[in-house]
Amino acid sequence: MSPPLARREFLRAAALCGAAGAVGGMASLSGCAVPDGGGDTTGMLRIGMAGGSTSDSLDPRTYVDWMPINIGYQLMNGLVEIDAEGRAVPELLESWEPEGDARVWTFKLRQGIVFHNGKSLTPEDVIYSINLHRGRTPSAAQAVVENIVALRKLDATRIQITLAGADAELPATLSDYRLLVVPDGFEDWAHPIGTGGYTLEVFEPGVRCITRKVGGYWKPNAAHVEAIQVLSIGDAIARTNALISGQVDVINRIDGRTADLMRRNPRFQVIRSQTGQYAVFAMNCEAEPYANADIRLALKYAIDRERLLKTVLNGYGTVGNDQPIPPNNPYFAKDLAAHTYDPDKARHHLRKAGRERLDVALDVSDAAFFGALDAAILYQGAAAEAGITLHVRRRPADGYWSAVWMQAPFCGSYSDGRTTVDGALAKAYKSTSASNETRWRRPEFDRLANLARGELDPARRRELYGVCQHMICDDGGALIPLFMDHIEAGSDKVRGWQPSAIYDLMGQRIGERVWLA
Amino acid sequence: MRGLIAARVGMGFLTLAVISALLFFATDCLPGDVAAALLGPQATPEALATIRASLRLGEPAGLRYVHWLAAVLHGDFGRSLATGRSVVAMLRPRFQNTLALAGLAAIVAVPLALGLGVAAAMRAGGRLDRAVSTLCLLTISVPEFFIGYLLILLFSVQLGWLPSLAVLHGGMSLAQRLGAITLPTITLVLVVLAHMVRMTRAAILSVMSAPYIEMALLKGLTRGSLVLRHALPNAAAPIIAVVALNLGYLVVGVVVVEVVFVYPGAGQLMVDAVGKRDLPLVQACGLAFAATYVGLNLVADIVAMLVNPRLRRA
Amino acid sequence: MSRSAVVVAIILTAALFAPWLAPYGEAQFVGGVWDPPSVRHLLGTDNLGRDMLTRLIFGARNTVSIAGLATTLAVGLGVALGFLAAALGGWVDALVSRGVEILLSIPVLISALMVLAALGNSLAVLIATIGLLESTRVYTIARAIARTIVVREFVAAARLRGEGLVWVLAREILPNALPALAAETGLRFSFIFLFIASLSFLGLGIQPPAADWGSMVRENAPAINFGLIAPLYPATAIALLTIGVNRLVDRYLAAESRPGAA
Amino acid sequence: MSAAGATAGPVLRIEGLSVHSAGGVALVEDVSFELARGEVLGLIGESGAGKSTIGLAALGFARGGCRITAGRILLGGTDLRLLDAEGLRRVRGRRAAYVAQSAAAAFDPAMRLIDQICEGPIRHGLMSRRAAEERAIADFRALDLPDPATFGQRYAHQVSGGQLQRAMAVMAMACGPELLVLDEPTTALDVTTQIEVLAHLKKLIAGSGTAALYISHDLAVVAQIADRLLVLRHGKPVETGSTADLLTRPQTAYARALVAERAGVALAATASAAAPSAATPVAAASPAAVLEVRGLGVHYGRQAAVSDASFTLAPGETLAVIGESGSGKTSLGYAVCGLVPARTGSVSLAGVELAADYAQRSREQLRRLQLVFQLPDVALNPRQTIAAIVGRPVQFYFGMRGQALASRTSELLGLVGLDPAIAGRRPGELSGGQKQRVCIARALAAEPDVLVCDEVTAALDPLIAEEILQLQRRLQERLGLAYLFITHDLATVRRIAHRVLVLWRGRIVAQGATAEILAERRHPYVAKLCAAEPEMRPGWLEEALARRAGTEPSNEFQSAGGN
Repeated sequence: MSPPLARREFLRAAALCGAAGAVGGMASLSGCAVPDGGGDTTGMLRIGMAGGSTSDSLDPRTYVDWMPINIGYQLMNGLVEIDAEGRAVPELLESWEPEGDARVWTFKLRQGIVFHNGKSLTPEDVIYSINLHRGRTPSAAQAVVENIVALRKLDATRIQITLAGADAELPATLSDYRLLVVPDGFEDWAHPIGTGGYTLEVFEPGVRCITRKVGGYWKPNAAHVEAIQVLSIGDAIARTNALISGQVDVINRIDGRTADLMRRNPRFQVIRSQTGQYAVFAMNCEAEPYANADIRLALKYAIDRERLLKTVLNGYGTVGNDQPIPPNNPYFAKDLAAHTYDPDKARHHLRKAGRERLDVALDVSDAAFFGALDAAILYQGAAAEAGITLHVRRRPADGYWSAVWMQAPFCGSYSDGRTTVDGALAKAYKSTSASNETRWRRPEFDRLANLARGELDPARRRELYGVCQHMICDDGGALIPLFMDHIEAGSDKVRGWQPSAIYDLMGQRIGERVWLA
Repeated sequence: MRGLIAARVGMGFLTLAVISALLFFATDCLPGDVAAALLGPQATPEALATIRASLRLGEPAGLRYVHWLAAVLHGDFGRSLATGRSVVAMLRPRFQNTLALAGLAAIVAVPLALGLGVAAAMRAGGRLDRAVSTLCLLTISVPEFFIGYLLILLFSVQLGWLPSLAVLHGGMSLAQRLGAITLPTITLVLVVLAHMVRMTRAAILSVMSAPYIEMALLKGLTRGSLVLRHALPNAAAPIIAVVALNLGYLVVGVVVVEVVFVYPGAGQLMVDAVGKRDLPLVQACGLAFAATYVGLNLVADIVAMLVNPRLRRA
Repeated sequence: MSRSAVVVAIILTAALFAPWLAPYGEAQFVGGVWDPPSVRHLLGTDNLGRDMLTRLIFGARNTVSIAGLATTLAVGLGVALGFLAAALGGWVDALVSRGVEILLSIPVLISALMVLAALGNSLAVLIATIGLLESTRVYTIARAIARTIVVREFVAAARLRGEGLVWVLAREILPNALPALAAETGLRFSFIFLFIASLSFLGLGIQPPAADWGSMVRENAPAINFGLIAPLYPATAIALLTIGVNRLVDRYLAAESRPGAA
Repeated sequence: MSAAGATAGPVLRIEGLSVHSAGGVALVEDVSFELARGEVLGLIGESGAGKSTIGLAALGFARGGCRITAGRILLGGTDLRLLDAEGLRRVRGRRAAYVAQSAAAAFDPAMRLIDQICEGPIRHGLMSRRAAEERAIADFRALDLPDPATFGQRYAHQVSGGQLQRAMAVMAMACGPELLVLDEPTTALDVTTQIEVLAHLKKLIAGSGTAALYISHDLAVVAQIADRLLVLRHGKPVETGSTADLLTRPQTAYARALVAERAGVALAATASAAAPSAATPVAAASPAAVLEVRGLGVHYGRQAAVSDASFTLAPGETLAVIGESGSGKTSLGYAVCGLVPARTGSVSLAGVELAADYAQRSREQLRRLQLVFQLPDVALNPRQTIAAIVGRPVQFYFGMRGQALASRTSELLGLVGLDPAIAGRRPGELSGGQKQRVCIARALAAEPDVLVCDEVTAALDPLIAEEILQLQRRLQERLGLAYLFITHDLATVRRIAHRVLVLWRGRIVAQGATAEILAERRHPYVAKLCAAEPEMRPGWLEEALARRAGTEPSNEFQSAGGN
């Protein structure tokens, strides 16, 4: 589970400038005086990011948006990390062994790790930290650890996890950004104690946060900068201008057009990550006329995905094929026929469904995904060619996720990239999922997906996941036109900055990874 | 005079009570609630139930309002549903920022507007008058966020003189603070200037046709002292009304400028609070804005009375 | 015809005959994003690749009609309540004035947000919301003007005759209040443009793909950072209409205040 | 009268002065005259004769849109028409000063009197603030203003009309100007206050040796103060000469008419009490009263404006209500109409008692009792046409529409002596007299039984006032109208009233037939009123003051100073 883009702070989402993908850049690239940002900034990494809100808290159970997650990784460490190739690599859990049918796992704890308050890391701490999200808990990560039945300390260095259903990729599942390790019984979330490279100095929710480097960080080649300042900047143009005028070193969430512009100036660098984040127009398969499979296919063929990619994302993304697994994922089904824009095929499916014309409404807001409104308008134009009258209903960003999502029969939605294929499928496509936005329930699909999850043989697992993708693509209610890249930018002084396989800003661990030249 | 003021203050409290009720029930009937807003779409039904139980959201709206009112009467504005922090603690720094920005903008805008208004009235029909009125109409017709973007583009991106981020925080010196809020202040000044200038000019011109102005002219006074000593004091009432209206806007209406300049003001806090259905926070912000607005109107009425001798001993 | 009259006339004809004048369809995609002006696109294209001139012309129709309706509602409601409060005074005046003060003291974007989020974002609700919120400001001005007229002898003469309240308001007070109300209406008409633009900041505003100048400034604003002038076209359009309308009002005021017209 | 000899050349010489309005209409054509030091020249003529325009031209000023088109204005040798704006500014207030007709309007309501008075000398750099204030206080004392030391601290609305007029004179003389222009300074005041102000002005002018231009439409008033007179009509000079010559031997026909008209009034005043002048109507004995008022009391807050007033009004009869301003005349009239709800007592129309508040009265009751306001300018809606104004009551009460309404309206306009063609015009385009006739026509449109007239002729010139009074008598005889006629002008009372009711501080102090009340002077207050009426012969002012000083009436009748 991971937070969809900025959907809570509707103003920030709306303020993400409804303009199709185009966010402020810099008129003339001539050099301009760089005003000093104030305070001792020698060795301080200054991040200006979207995703902060006045009601943020550092308690991992409340993490829903980007800024608290970024700060969380500065102060604390997770159990497992995802590397640039998307593989699960050890963090506080040093190694792991599945038994027999991948239902029981044994994890070995890294040794010699000390919390900021001097207490050394023990299995009790890990167990306590995971249990924070189990049982009666307000944590949204409850669904992630739902599969865990038992959590036992084997000895001073090992713990054992027993699952309800087999999961061959349990380590990747445990890489969730909310599973951060704090001392056993810890409750004082205003001053979190972690094993991370930095300690908290100032935290004003929705405004800014400053953390200072702690000596002797166990992680090799990490925590280079002296201090990190994170500023919450909701408005995209404000973020871009802050970088150009030198008030910050790193910004996230810029649009394709600004990225092109930044690329042309040697003083700046642009980082592009393909993390499987996708936009979706979700049809409610239990509501008319979407219950009819042919209607769903007609709508899938009536959208011009190439034009959307070019106009909305300015090319910074890849065309989607109505199923959640991105092309750069090892399990991607290469034999899947693409639903390229074909008005005639759309009409053909309409006639098969016994209709000459179709009149439907698509509810959308920029709170759904970046550029959603413009995408819907482009879709409206394309659908008209196929005899489909698409009414685009612009809904207020405020309360979009409670008033429109899962309520309107056909509405815009979004999903962030998952660490595992099962995570992606479980989120919105398994019958049991609470957020199955298309209400597409196929027992056969559930069986295959769970079988694949438990399958240790990679070849067999790829074959099973392939069938799942075919089922969603041909029969599902999710029209996924685009996989959207994460684009971020910063000054050339920032070094060691790599694209990430998951989320943005190097999986939100940019704080401990980069250094300033 | 005192009786009148007491009555107005009494009315003010009544207004505040009605506003708090209006805000409460309006926010309450918006779709979704704080639990849904906090947990987002991935929330499992159990997690939602836990939060709702812990925040007593199950109770009917009327009961919750009464609890809130009772607490307020004891001076406790309650805690934010989203963060559990004291609402007053969250609001105070941001409201101070809003008042600071509004105050600075007012100090610049009001005298400038009165000056331009008087100057335009003095040389009515002249070149200056036409120039001032065109400037006013121009600033009226450009949305404030666009003025903000243009200022940022010119002063911080192109010239690099001023920061585009108005993020105020403890560590800043006064100079840095002023530097940070210069651009938002200029934006606000341009937004409110036009209305005040036009109304000041109209008020003075309507007084200029009065017989005592002709008498002053026949006493051989310069046009300057004619306007300043005789016309302006008598045109005070409508001018004070329009100044109060615009000061009210500076405090209550600047959400958009806060977003463009990333200024940690109370406007954005309230918009966030409404977004999250965080009722105690919405109430606190609403009351803070309303109290300021009602206070401003009261001061404006009193000043208007003081300026008009006929009403002074009413 | 004065300059401003010509400008307003052009905009009104564009609004009336939009479908015939516009070179392309209102929502038709014709080119790339922010293409420079060319023979086929006199003013280039907008943020989605639609013809800017077409959007301006259709924008004229939507902006003038929505702002016109909202202004009419705002001025109608504001003047009616303002006159009633001035003429009746007493508890009516106190009640309405307090109600208006309440609406005025809630940030206007918040009130708009609440109403639109609760009642939905349809055109009718949008116009009603803007009209209601702006009528509070018209109320304060209309009431102040009416209070100076209500005390005049000719109003007493009419009332002494036994005239009804409606006659007194419509035939005795309104004609004398028109000049000052005209000045206020001119300004209100322009403020409402901007209100629609700032609404789009919250993801509200009119339903796509309809164009309105305020939202067009909003959508094309980022272009200025690329040295492109896309947002200046709608911004200039708003400026021209605002200056035109208010200059015409000034001319009407000058004519009204000449002797003989009292 | 100061010596008329010219010492160092004339203070003011105006040659061939012409002034045109914005519309090109000639307000003043080819006027010439001279004014020596210390000499007072009276400018006489009806409104519209261009008197004020000439007065203002003497300061090189022309009102709203008018332009001085020809002639030379020599003030002590300098031609004002050659001066630029700055040159004119230095002259105004310093070498030539102006006293306006309505002091209440001419004073800035938001500034203390002392500041406005000292503003002239200070701004012209003649005196320091302290010196200017001392001089002003000295002038206050000279003009008998109450507690001179602190009088200047007051604001205009805290001072009576007469006191303000005197303060205005002080303001004008503050810079010791060579020329003083007085534009009808006493017209807006009632009779008793008028004498005091006239006396003070005369003393002020004589004492300072300033030349003065005294503008008025009242011959009797001008006679008391002017050395020479210049009669004007429609902007052209008619006749000029010494005051004594002109009053006794007027040459031109127009001058003779002016003198005769004013004399007629004066004659009636001096006629022996016994013989009722032919002009005074005799109350026709008539049966039932159309209007009956019992124990009427009106209060503003705690202050009683009218207390325990009782009287009756018969059909076709005119009852005059006289008294100084502030005596409650208007409050009485408004209370009868219900415009001001009476606290006590009753008002009944043809035997039926009326509600205190007009809003509770039936449409028929409202129709039969009509009110005509004092100032025609404010009583007519500037935005409506005459046809709409006069026609509305006909449509409202009698439901007439279309052609019938139009012809009835024309008939009414004719009835009041107006050309029906003006039906399409607006009040702003009519003269004061015409507007008052429209007000009366509007009242008649309701075909009332009783007409309450609140000082309807006070704001009009004598000749026009005369026409209105004659009109009202004709209407009374033809339509049997009853009038409740409120006025402070005894001449009017003599010409039109059958019976008189004298009001003093809200109480009826005398009531009866006109001739009886005015002749017998039984009541000291009535005597004082009669004595205060100026007679058209030089020197009357001095006798009146002596008389008043000699028989100083007990302080209860001391003029309250109308406000």
